[in-house]
Amino acid sequence: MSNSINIVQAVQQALQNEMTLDPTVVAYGEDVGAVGGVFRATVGLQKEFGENRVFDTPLSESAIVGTAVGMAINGFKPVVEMQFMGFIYPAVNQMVSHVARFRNRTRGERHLPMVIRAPYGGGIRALEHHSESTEAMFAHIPGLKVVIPSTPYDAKGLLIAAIRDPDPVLFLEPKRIYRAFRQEVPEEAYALPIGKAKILKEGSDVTVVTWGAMVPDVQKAVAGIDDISVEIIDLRTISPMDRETIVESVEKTGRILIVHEAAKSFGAGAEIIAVVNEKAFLSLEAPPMRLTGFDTTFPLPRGEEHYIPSPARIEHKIRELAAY
Amino acid sequence: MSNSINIVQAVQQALQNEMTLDPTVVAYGEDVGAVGGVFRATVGLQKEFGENRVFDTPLSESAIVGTAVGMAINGFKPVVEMQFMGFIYPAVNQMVSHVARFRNRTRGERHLPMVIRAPYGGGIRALEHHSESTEAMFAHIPGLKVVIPSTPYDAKGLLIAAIRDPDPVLFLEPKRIYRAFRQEVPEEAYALPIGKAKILKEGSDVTVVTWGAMVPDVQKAVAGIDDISVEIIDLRTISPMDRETIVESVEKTGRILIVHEAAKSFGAGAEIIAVVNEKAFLSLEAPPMRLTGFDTTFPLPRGEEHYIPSPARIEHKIRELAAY
Amino acid sequence: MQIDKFNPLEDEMIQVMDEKGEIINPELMPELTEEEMLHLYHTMRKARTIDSVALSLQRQGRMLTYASNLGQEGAQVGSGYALKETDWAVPAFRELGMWLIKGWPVEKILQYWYGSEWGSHMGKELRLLPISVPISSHFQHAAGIALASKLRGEKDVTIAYTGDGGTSQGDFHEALNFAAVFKTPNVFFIQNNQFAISVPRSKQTASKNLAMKAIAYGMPGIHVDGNDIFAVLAVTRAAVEYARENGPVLIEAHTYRMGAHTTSDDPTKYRTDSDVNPWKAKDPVLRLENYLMKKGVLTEEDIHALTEPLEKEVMDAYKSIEFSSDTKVEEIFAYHYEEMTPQLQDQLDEYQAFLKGAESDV
Amino acid sequence: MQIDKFNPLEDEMIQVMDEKGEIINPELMPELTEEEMLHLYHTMRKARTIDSVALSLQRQGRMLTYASNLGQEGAQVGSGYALKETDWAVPAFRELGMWLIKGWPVEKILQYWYGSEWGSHMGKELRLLPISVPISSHFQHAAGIALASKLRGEKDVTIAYTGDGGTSQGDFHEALNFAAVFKTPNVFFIQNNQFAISVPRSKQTASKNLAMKAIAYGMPGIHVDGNDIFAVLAVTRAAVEYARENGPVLIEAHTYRMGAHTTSDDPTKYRTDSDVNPWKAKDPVLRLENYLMKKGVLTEEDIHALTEPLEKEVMDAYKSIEFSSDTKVEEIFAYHYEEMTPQLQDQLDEYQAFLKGAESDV
Ligand SMILES: Cc1ncc(C[n+]2csc(CCOP(=O)(O)OP(=O)(O)O)c2C)c(N)n1
Ligand SMILES: Cc1ncc(C[n+]2csc(CCOP(=O)(O)OP(=O)(O)O)c2C)c(N)n1
Ligand SMILES: [Mg+2]
Ligand SMILES: [Mg+2]
Repeated sequence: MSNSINIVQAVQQALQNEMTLDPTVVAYGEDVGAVGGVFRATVGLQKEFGENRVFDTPLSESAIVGTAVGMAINGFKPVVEMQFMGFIYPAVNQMVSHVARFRNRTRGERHLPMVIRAPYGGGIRALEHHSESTEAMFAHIPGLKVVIPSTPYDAKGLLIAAIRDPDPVLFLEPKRIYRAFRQEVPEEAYALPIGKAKILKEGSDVTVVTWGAMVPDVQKAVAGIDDISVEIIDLRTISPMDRETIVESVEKTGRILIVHEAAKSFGAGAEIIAVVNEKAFLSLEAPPMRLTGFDTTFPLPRGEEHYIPSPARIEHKIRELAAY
Repeated sequence: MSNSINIVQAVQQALQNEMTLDPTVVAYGEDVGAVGGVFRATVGLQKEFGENRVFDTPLSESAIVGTAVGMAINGFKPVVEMQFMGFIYPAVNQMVSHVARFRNRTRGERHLPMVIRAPYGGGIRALEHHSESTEAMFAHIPGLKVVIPSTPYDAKGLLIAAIRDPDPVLFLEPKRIYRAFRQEVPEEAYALPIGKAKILKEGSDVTVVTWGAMVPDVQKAVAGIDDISVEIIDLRTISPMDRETIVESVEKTGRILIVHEAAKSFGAGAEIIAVVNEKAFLSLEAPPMRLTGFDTTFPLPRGEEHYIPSPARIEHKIRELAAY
Repeated sequence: MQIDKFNPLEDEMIQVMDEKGEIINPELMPELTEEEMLHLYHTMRKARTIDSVALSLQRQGRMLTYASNLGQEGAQVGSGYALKETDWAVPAFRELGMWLIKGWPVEKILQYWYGSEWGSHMGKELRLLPISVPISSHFQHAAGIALASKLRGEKDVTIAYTGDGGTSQGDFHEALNFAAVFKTPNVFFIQNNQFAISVPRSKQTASKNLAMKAIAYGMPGIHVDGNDIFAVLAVTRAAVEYARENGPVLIEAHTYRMGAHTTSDDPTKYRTDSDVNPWKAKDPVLRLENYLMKKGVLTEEDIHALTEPLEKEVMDAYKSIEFSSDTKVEEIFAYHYEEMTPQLQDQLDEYQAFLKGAESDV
Repeated sequence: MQIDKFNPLEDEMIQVMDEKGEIINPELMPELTEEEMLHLYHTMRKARTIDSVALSLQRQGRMLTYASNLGQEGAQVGSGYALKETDWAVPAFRELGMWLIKGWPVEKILQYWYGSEWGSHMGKELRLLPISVPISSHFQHAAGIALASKLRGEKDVTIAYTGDGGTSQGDFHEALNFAAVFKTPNVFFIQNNQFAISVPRSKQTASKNLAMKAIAYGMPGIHVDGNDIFAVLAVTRAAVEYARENGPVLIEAHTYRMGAHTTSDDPTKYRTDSDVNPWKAKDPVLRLENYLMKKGVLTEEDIHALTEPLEKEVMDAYKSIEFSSDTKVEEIFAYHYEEMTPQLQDQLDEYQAFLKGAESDV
C-alpha cells in the first residue's frame, strides 16, 4: 500500500513505522510530545505510543543529545529532535566528544544506535538562527554520519535506515521543502542505504551534485536547459560520501558543479572537489565549480532571497561550466 | 632588543606586551591566573597585572567565551584560554551564535575585539580529547578568523595582531611544538598581518601547504629531498585564507600537496584544493593531494605515532606527487 | 526592601497591588510621582498597541513571525523602569515593554520583526543589546558586561532576561555561577510565563519555584507577582541597588503568556480556555488602570483617548520602514569584519555581475 | 536515614566515624559484616597501591599521565559499595576505588592510563562506563541510562561522579534538571576535593556548599564527610534506595586531593604544606584502620602483610599489559562504525602500503 505524502509526513511515518516495529525506539525533544513538534514531524505519535515513548523535555539541547547517549547505552534507540539546526550548537560537545566516539573509545564494546534529527536550511523567512546549513562541520567529525534527504520517499527510507543503524546518524531535514510536494510512498517500513547517492537525471556534459532543499532548485534550473546534457546527483548522505557515484559521473562528463546552500568556504563542496581531484583528475575538462551560499551569516528575511542560489543562478553557472 | 624564546614564551610575551600597552586587554580562563595556565602561556601575568586583569574562572567554557562577548561589548579586549582545543566544544554555541555574528547582527554598531586561544593538535602522548585539530569546523563559520602560527616569531606577531583586531579571532597554538625550538624575537610588540601566508622555502616543482605543528615536519621531510624543488607555504591563517600566495605558487609549480594533522574529509585541505581548482586549474599538472590525519578519532598514545603524518610519509607523498 | 532577606524556599510571592488595583502591601509601594505612574501606564499601553498592530499586520502578510507580549507588560515595563540610563539591559526576545523604557525606537523594533538587521542598529548609547534567539545564551554576555563595569570600578548594573524555559539551559547555570563568583552587578530576571512554547512550567523543572535556583549560586533570589507592576518595580529596584553594591540577584516574575508563543504557534493544541481565563482577571494593564482610576489620575475617557494616537504612532512607525527595509546586496557582505575579506569581495562581485547580467538579459 | 529530610542549607556534614576511628554517630553506622569491612579496607589499600605504583612507573617513564586518588579512597570505595551489581556507574576520571568495587580489572585500569583504548573494553556486564574526560558531560549519559531503566520499569540506579569543578559546567545543570523532571533513579555524586586543578573550591562557586545546589532541581541534597567511609556508605546507600523509588539525589562528599591534579601538575604552585597537612589527620584509610584495629579485626601485622601482595598484584597486572598494548594499525580504523567506510578503508590501505614500502626500503 502506498500513500501520497510530503517530506514532513514521511518523517512522521518513518517514526510511526519503526516505533510500531521496534519497542526500543523512542522520540523526544522540545515540543515533540503534546503538539507533535513545531513542524509537526512527530504529530500523533505521543497519542499512539504514550508518554513513555514520545515526550517533551526541558529546554536543553545538550541534555537531549546527552541523555540519548545514555538511553542508547541502556537498550533504547532514541530519535531526538533539535528544534532547528541553529539550536544544535549547545549539543556539539556531546556530539563531538561522545556521540561520535563511544564505539571507538570502548573498542566496539558499546555503540550508540541513535538519531539526531534537525530541520536545516533557510528560505522560510524566519528569525536569526532558523536558517542554518552547517552539515560540513559535522561531516568533519569521525564517527558521525550525516544524512540529508530531498524527497518524501528518501526521507522515509533514510530515516528508517538511520534508526536501524547501530551507529549514530545526524539526520538533517530540508525544512524549506517540508511541504513543497507530495510523492507516492509505501505505507510500510522500508530502508534505503545510507552512504549512497542517487542519480536523479542522467547526462553527459555536466555533473551537478547537490542535496536537500537545493535539489528541486537544481531540477528547475536544469529543466530550462535544452542544449546541455546535465547529470544530476542527489548526494543524500554527506558523510560517508558516495565518492564512486560522483567520480563515475565526472569520468563521463568531465565537468562538475556542486550546489549547496551552506557557506562556500570549508563547505561540503570543497570535499567533493578534493575527491574528484584525487580520483578523476585526468577526466576533468574544466575546473570543478561551486555555487553556494555566501561566506556570510544567513540574512534576515528582507535579504534572504539573495542567499540561496536561485534556479536562474544555477542555470547561469551550469552554462558557464559547460562553456569552459 | 630581541630575545631567544620558544612558542609558548612568545604567546606569553605577546600578552605581556599588549597588556602593558593597552589597559583594556585582559586574560582569563581555567588555571590561567595563579599557575599561569597548564602550559604556562600566561605565567607571571597575574603577578604583573593583578587579579583584575588576569584571572581564573569557574570550569565552564561557554561562560568563558560568553562573558568575553560581554566584556568586549563593554570596553575590554578579552583574551580567553580554552585549556585544550578538545574542550572548546561547550563554547561552540557562543562562538557560532554570537562571537561570529555581533557585528553583522547590529549592522556594525557593535563588534567584538576578542581572542579565543586554544592549544591544539596531538603527538604529546595525552589522554583522549587532548589532541584535537578541528580548525576546519571553525573556519567554516562566517565571521570567525582562525589563525595558527608555527614559530615563536609568528606566534607573537600574530597574537598581537589578533588582540588588536577589532573582530574576533580563534588563535590555535601548536602545542606539540610549544617548546620544540627557540627563535630570536623582538622583545617589543609587533604585529603581523592576519590573512597572509608565508613562503618558507621557494621551489619550482611542488608546492606544499601546511601550518602549525606540521611545519617542522614538512621542513624535515623537504630537507631530505635533493632532487625535487619544493616550495613550502606556511598558511598561518586558515580563515580568511591567503588564496593569492597559494595560487601563485601553484601557477609556478603545477603541483600541490596539503599536509595537515586534522582528519582528512571535510578538512581545510579540501578548501585549498577547491580554491586551486577555481583559480589555477589550467596550471595543474597533477592532482592536488592531501596528506592528513585519518578520518578517525585521534588515537590514545599507544597508537598516536600512526596518526600524524611523519616526515617519512611526507617525503613519500611529495615524491609521489612529483612523479605524477 | 532587603533583597537578601527574602526566602525563596517559602514559595511566597511578593505583591503590592491586588487584582482590583488595591495597594495591599503599602510599605513596599515604590516611590513614584503621578506623572511617572502615567508614564508607566502609557508605556504598557504602547507595548500592547505594538503587539496588536504587529499581530494584525502579520495576519495581513505585512509582517513576519512575531512574538506576542500580551499579559507580560507589567513584568517588562516594571523591571525596565528600575534601571538608570547607564545601566545595561540584555533581552531574550519577549521584552517589548522593557525595550520601550530603554529607548529602542518603535520603528526599529518593528523593523527587527519585519526581518531587517537594521532593526538592531538601535543606538549604542542605549546600552541595550539586540534580541538573542538562542535561549539563555545571552546570560553569559550579561555577566561579562557586568564584570567589565565592575573591573572599571563603575557602578552600572546589567539586567538580563530569560523565560521559564530558559532556566533549563546550561548557559543559565554557567552565567549565574560566574556572576556570583565574581560578584558582578547583575540582575537576572526570569519572566515565568508558564510555558516554553508548548511545554508547561511543571515539565520544565521540578523545583517548586524558579527563584529558589538562586540558592545554588549563593545569590539572593526573589519571587514576585509579574502582573503587578508596582511589585515588579519595587523588587527590581531593590535588586538593582543590591546588585550595584554586592553582586547578582535572581528574580522570578510570575506571569502568563496570554497569546501564542509566536505567530507560528497554535496554543489551543496544548492549553484550554479554562487554563487561560483565570489570568484575564490578573491583567497587568487593567490592574494599573484600576489603581489610577481610583486614585483619580486617570479617567475612562483618558483610557479611550489613548487608543487612537497610540495606534497612529505605531502604524506611522511601521510605515516608515515597510517599504524601505529591503536589504541591499552589499549589506549582506559588509558587516562581517571591519574589512571585507577577499573571499567576500569575490562573492559579492560575482553575484552582482550575475544580477547585472540578468537585468541586461531582460 | 531519611535522605529527603536532610537540610543542605544548614551546611552541616554527615559523619559516622571521627578522625580517630571512633563511631560518633552509631545510629547511622551502616550494616556491615566484619568480612565486608575488611573487604572495604582491602579495596582502599588496593586503590592506594595502584596509585603509588602508577606514580612511580610514571616517574620511570613507563606510564603516561596519571591522576592520583590519594585521600579520596573513602569517598570512592564507600559510594561504590552502596551499589547493587545491576546498578550502573558513570565515572569522571578520578574514581579508582569505585572502579575496583565495580569490577574494572586492574590490568584494564592500568592499560587505560598506559594509553590504550583496550583499557575501556572492560566488560559490558560491569555496567560501568569508561572514563569521561570532558568535565561533567557524562552526567547527561547517567540521566539517560537511568531514564532507560525507569522506562523499562527496572529498578536499577545509576550513580554518576564529578568533581567540585564539575559543578560549574552547563551539563551538570542540565542533567540534574532533566533527571529531576523525569524522576530518574540517579545518584549524582560530587567528590569535592577542594580543587579543580589549581582553582580552589571558593573560586569555583559562591554557594556555601555544593549539596545545596540540589534545591535548584527540587531534589534532595546531602553533604557528607568524604573521608569517612562509613558515612559515605550510609549516605550513598540511603540515596540509592531513595533514588530507586523516588528520583534523583545529589551528594557532596567533602574530601581532599592529597596529590597533584595529575602527573603533569605541580601543586606547590597554588597551595602550601600548611594547606595540605591538616588533611593528613583525616586520611580515610588510616581512619578505617584505626576503627578496625580497635575492633580487633585488624592488626599492625595484617596491615603490613598486605603491602607486598598488593604491590605484586598491581605490578603483575601492569606487566601483563606493558609490552602488549601497542595499538595495531587496523584498530585505529576498525571501531568507528559497525562497517568501515570506504574512506577509512582507503586510508588504511594507503597507510599500510606506505608501511610495507618503508619496511622493504630498509
Ligand atoms: C537554544 C534554543 N533552543 C530552542 C529554541 C527554540 N525556542 C524559541 S523560544 C522557545 C521557548 C522559550 O521558552 P521560555 O524561555 O519560557 O520563553 P518564552 O517563549 O515563554 O518567553 C524555544 C524552545 C531556541 N530559540 N534556542
Ligand atoms: C570541558 C573540560 N574543560 C577542561 C578540562 C580540563 N580539566 C581536566 S580535569 C580539570 C579540573 C577538574 O576539577 P574537578 O571537577 O574538581 O575534578 P578533580 O580533578 O578535582 O577530581 C580540568 C579543568 C576538561 N577535562 N574538560
Ligand atoms: Mg516561558
Ligand atoms: Mg576537584
